[in-house]
Amino acid sequence: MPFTLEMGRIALAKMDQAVESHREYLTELDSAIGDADHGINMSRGFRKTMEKIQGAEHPDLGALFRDVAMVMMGSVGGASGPLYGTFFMKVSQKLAGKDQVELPQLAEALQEGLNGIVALGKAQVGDKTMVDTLVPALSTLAAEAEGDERSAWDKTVAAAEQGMTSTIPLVARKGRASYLGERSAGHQDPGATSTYLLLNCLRAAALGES
Amino acid sequence: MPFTLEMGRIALAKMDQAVESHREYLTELDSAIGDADHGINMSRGFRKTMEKIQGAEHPDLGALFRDVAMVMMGSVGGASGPLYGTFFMKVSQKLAGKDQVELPQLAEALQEGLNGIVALGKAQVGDKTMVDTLVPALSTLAAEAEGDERSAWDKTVAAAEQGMTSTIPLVARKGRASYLGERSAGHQDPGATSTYLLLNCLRAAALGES
Amino acid sequence: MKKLINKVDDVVVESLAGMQAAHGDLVRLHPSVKGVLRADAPNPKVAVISGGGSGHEPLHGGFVGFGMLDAACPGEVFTSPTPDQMLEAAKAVQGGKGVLFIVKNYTGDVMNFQMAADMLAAEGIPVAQVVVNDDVAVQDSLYTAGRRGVGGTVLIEKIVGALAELGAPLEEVKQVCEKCNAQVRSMGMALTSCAVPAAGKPTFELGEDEFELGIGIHGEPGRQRLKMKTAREIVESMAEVIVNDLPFQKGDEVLAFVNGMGGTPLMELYLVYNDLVRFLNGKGIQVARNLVGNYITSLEMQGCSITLLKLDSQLKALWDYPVHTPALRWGK
Amino acid sequence: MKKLINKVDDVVVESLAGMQAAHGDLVRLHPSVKGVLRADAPNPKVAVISGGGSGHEPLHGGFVGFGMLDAACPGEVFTSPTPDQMLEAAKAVQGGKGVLFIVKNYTGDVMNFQMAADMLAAEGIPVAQVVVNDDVAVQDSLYTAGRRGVGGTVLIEKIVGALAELGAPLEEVKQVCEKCNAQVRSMGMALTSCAVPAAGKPTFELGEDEFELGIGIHGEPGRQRLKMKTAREIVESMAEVIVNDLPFQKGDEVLAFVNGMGGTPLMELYLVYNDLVRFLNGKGIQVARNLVGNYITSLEMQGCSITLLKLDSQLKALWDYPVHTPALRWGK
Ligand SMILES: Nc1ncnc2c1ncn2[C@@H]1O[C@H](COP(=O)(O)OP(=O)(O)O)[C@@H](O)[C@H]1O
Ligand SMILES: Nc1ncnc2c1ncn2[C@@H]1O[C@H](COP(=O)(O)OP(=O)(O)O)[C@@H](O)[C@H]1O
Ligand SMILES: [Mg+2]
Ligand SMILES: [Mg+2]
Ligand SMILES: [Mg+2]
Ligand SMILES: [Mg+2]
Repeated sequence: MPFTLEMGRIALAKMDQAVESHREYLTELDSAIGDADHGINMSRGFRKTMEKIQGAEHPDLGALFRDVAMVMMGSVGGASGPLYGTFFMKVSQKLAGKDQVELPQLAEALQEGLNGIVALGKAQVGDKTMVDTLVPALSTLAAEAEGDERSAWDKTVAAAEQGMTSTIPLVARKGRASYLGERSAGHQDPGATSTYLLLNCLRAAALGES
Repeated sequence: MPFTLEMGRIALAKMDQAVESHREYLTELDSAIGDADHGINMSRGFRKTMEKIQGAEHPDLGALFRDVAMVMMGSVGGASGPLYGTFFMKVSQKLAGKDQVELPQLAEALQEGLNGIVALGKAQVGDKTMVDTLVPALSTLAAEAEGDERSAWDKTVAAAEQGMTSTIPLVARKGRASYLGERSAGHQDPGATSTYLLLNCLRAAALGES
Repeated sequence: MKKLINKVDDVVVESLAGMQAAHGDLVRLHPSVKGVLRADAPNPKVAVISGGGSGHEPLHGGFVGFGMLDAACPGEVFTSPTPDQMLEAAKAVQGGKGVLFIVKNYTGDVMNFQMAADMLAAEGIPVAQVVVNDDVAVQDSLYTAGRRGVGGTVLIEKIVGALAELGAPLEEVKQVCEKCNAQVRSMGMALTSCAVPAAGKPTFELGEDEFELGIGIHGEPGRQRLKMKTAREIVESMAEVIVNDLPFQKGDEVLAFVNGMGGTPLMELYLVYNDLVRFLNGKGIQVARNLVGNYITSLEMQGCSITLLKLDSQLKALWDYPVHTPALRWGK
Repeated sequence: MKKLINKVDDVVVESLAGMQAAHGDLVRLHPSVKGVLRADAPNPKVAVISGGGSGHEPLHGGFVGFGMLDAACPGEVFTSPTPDQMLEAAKAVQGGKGVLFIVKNYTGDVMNFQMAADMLAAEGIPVAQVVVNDDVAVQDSLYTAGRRGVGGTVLIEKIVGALAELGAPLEEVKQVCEKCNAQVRSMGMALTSCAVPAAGKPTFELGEDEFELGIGIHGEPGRQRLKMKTAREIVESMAEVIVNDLPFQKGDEVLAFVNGMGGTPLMELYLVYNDLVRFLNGKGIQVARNLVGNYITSLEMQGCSITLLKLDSQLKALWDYPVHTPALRWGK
């Protein structure tokens, strides 16, 4: 089943809901090792995203995600704004002109997004950031993309979850949590968590849930 | 039994102790309807008083109470500083040159002190101030001064206590508590309470307790 | 209650020492009593002196300097100073043209300043006093202590200080001081209590959804405890009482002063000012001058007060006159 | 958590509106993005621009005006602004001599300013950036985000603003900015947490007998949680780390800056300054200039930070140069 423009819109709506219902949780995580705003930032970003795309006509997935990228960059701020903004921008460039894509292509586009995050933020796996979720998740997706779709997505989300929880014992080396040094260990990274939530929504939309 | 210079010194030492052990209580009362410093003010005043009079030689009661008055005026501040300062100053003027006095004379001197407080603060009975303690106490003392000494002092202190508790239902018309209007009712006045404590100490010293 | 202090008894002197260390070009401490003196005093002008309990910083010590106070006499925290302080400070800074005491209307302050004035007069130094009583939260009456002196004090000290700097005689300085006091009204509110260092705990407790309306500057409880409201509603309820009291009228020009009680972020004070201007504009009252910030505080209390001063051309000119003190500075 | 606000989402804009209403002679708001612009911009000089999350008032908006910033870009509370804000603000105030971005070292700020710089450069406007990272509480390392930008930012904005006002070219302005950053060190501590309006509760909890040492300005927890100590002990432990870091040496002249985190009474800040001067004198370090007050805050947090800047004659002259902004003013 190809990933369609409609699925893209559904995925974003699901992300908006997921972020909204985890707003306090993400902020709580950010209280422990950051500045208590990640849930607020993400919620502002997705609320603005939904305002922008609802009612708007998008010819293709590229155009849809480019709008998301612009809103993220222009309304979220903080570290996550430019990072997610860049992510969606890179994804949109890969999907320019496409009103639907097969899973391998989607996986490639997402990988481009991750590359953008790494280029901008210079984080590696183990630095206790969203990269810890994205790297295992997207390498799993790439590896499984040719096989059974449901199984590919399930494994991807499982890898994302593992990546997310893998941040708990880590000492942060990037972002605000790094100022805490050893005291950042024992807390799950907020950005790694929001990334997991977003990938989970993408899975649901891609599998035709509405 | 005449009231001697030594009794005067003992009375002051007792007052210092009483104020110290009721420091928090007086401050608490002042928190409710004032600015939470009456115990602190009184304690500072008596600590400085004791520093001043300990070791010093006083020829008579007048000289002793004049020192107290000067310290009170110069170290307490607030409303109670000038009021108690004036009280002791007026008392000292009445006792100038006396190294001991009989009870009726002492009662007269204390009445002079009260007159000083009223002249300065313009409070009447019922305004919810130290005057509510002093007026009934000193009129009792004046009335009983010629009779049995112990009974006179006991009745004086009882009247002082009644005066003190009479302030509870009152709406303050003088001092900081007056800013509260109706909300000042239901709380005992801190100054009326410290005055009661001081009179109680005077009684003990006058009856020869040490 | 946690505070950045050493010994409770030394809070005031150590803080004064720090202020003197930071602003030695503007102020010096009196060698024997607690007093903040203008560094270049005495000057051949009326000496303007104020004072009161500590814990309201920058009031009064932060207002000593060119164009404002010649001396400030700080008492212990929330406790009025003693007469010897005012006496010695006055003697140190007066330049032969007399002394004006600006006294906030609290029983203790009034009595202590009165005693100092008596002593000063006895020494042959001309002295006048004005008692500031701008707090509309307190219902005035002949039979009570009357209204408290609050935010208006800051504006009065600035304006009267300018007049004295310009060389006006004592009688005129006193008269303008009284005029300002007659034209200024204030009201305060608190979200939290403060804690007097020596008391070691908050003066009162407020619920998570409550605020006190009509608060004083000493942690005295206010007239009313209310359920929490929006800034706009709170501003309106305070400003309404203030405006009706004088009353301020359509067409009046005012100085609008939003004061923080010490623990409120500047961000919120500007937000409050925004709502205040909106309210006043709605009444046709024009804000010709303003002041927003922490100028007369209650230790770490969260909350604010609003003060309105009716302006005329004289008061505007005196407000704009250069001032150079630790806490207020312009034109120099 | 109680605050003087209306709607959580409107805190920043309403506060900016209030600031503009109070200081319309000095600043104006950008018509389309959140930006505080110098009222008389553009001027034919290097445009000095800063920005960052809100909640640190008066930083940065309160420092817009003659001799300091040309524009400030406020983000949401504790959230860095977005690139379009810096881009539009820069375009509105630049006068053909290029733009300097003064950026506090936080991942979000750095990335957003970098994007704006790229966009600006693409439009042909010369742009330079300096990242301020003066916080010694953070152990520096090549592999981490590095040290945070804190109190030093205030001093740098003042000094660099003066230099730009004097007409220095972009390259020199950048160079002096880097020099200042190389010579300034800070550390902060907190007695209480702050509460982000949108979060609705304190960011962290501290016991009645604890304080956080090495706190940031965003309610980030510090490096260590310690049992409460006297001001003198706290000052010494902070100043020791600061002095050893540069290191500041016997005979050095410094600017000593005691900054309040927003909820600490001025009385305590002066007391802290007193202990700081004593400590520095003991080391033979001379305090040639000082600043004491709430200049870079964390909402209503109680606590303080200490910043030392090593001075030379150039920096002293630039510090003394007239400045006229809502929050810092002298010589004009
Ligand atoms: N250099 C980086 N690379 C990748 N992700 C990062 C980097 N720095 C921070 N992050 C992510 O951003 C998250 C914080 O986002 P947010 O709280 O919205 O921004 P801020 O830290 O500016 O308040 C962190 O939990 C982390 O996952
Ligand atoms: N005008 C007055 N006449 C007599 N007593 C007064 C007057 N005003 C205040 N008092 C007394 O002073 C007490 C308060 O003293 P204190 O707390 O030390 O001073 P302050 O009110 O200045 O803080 C009150 O409880 C009251 O008994
Ligand atoms: Mg964050
Ligand atoms: Mg009191
Ligand atoms: Mg008092
Ligand atoms: Mg943030």
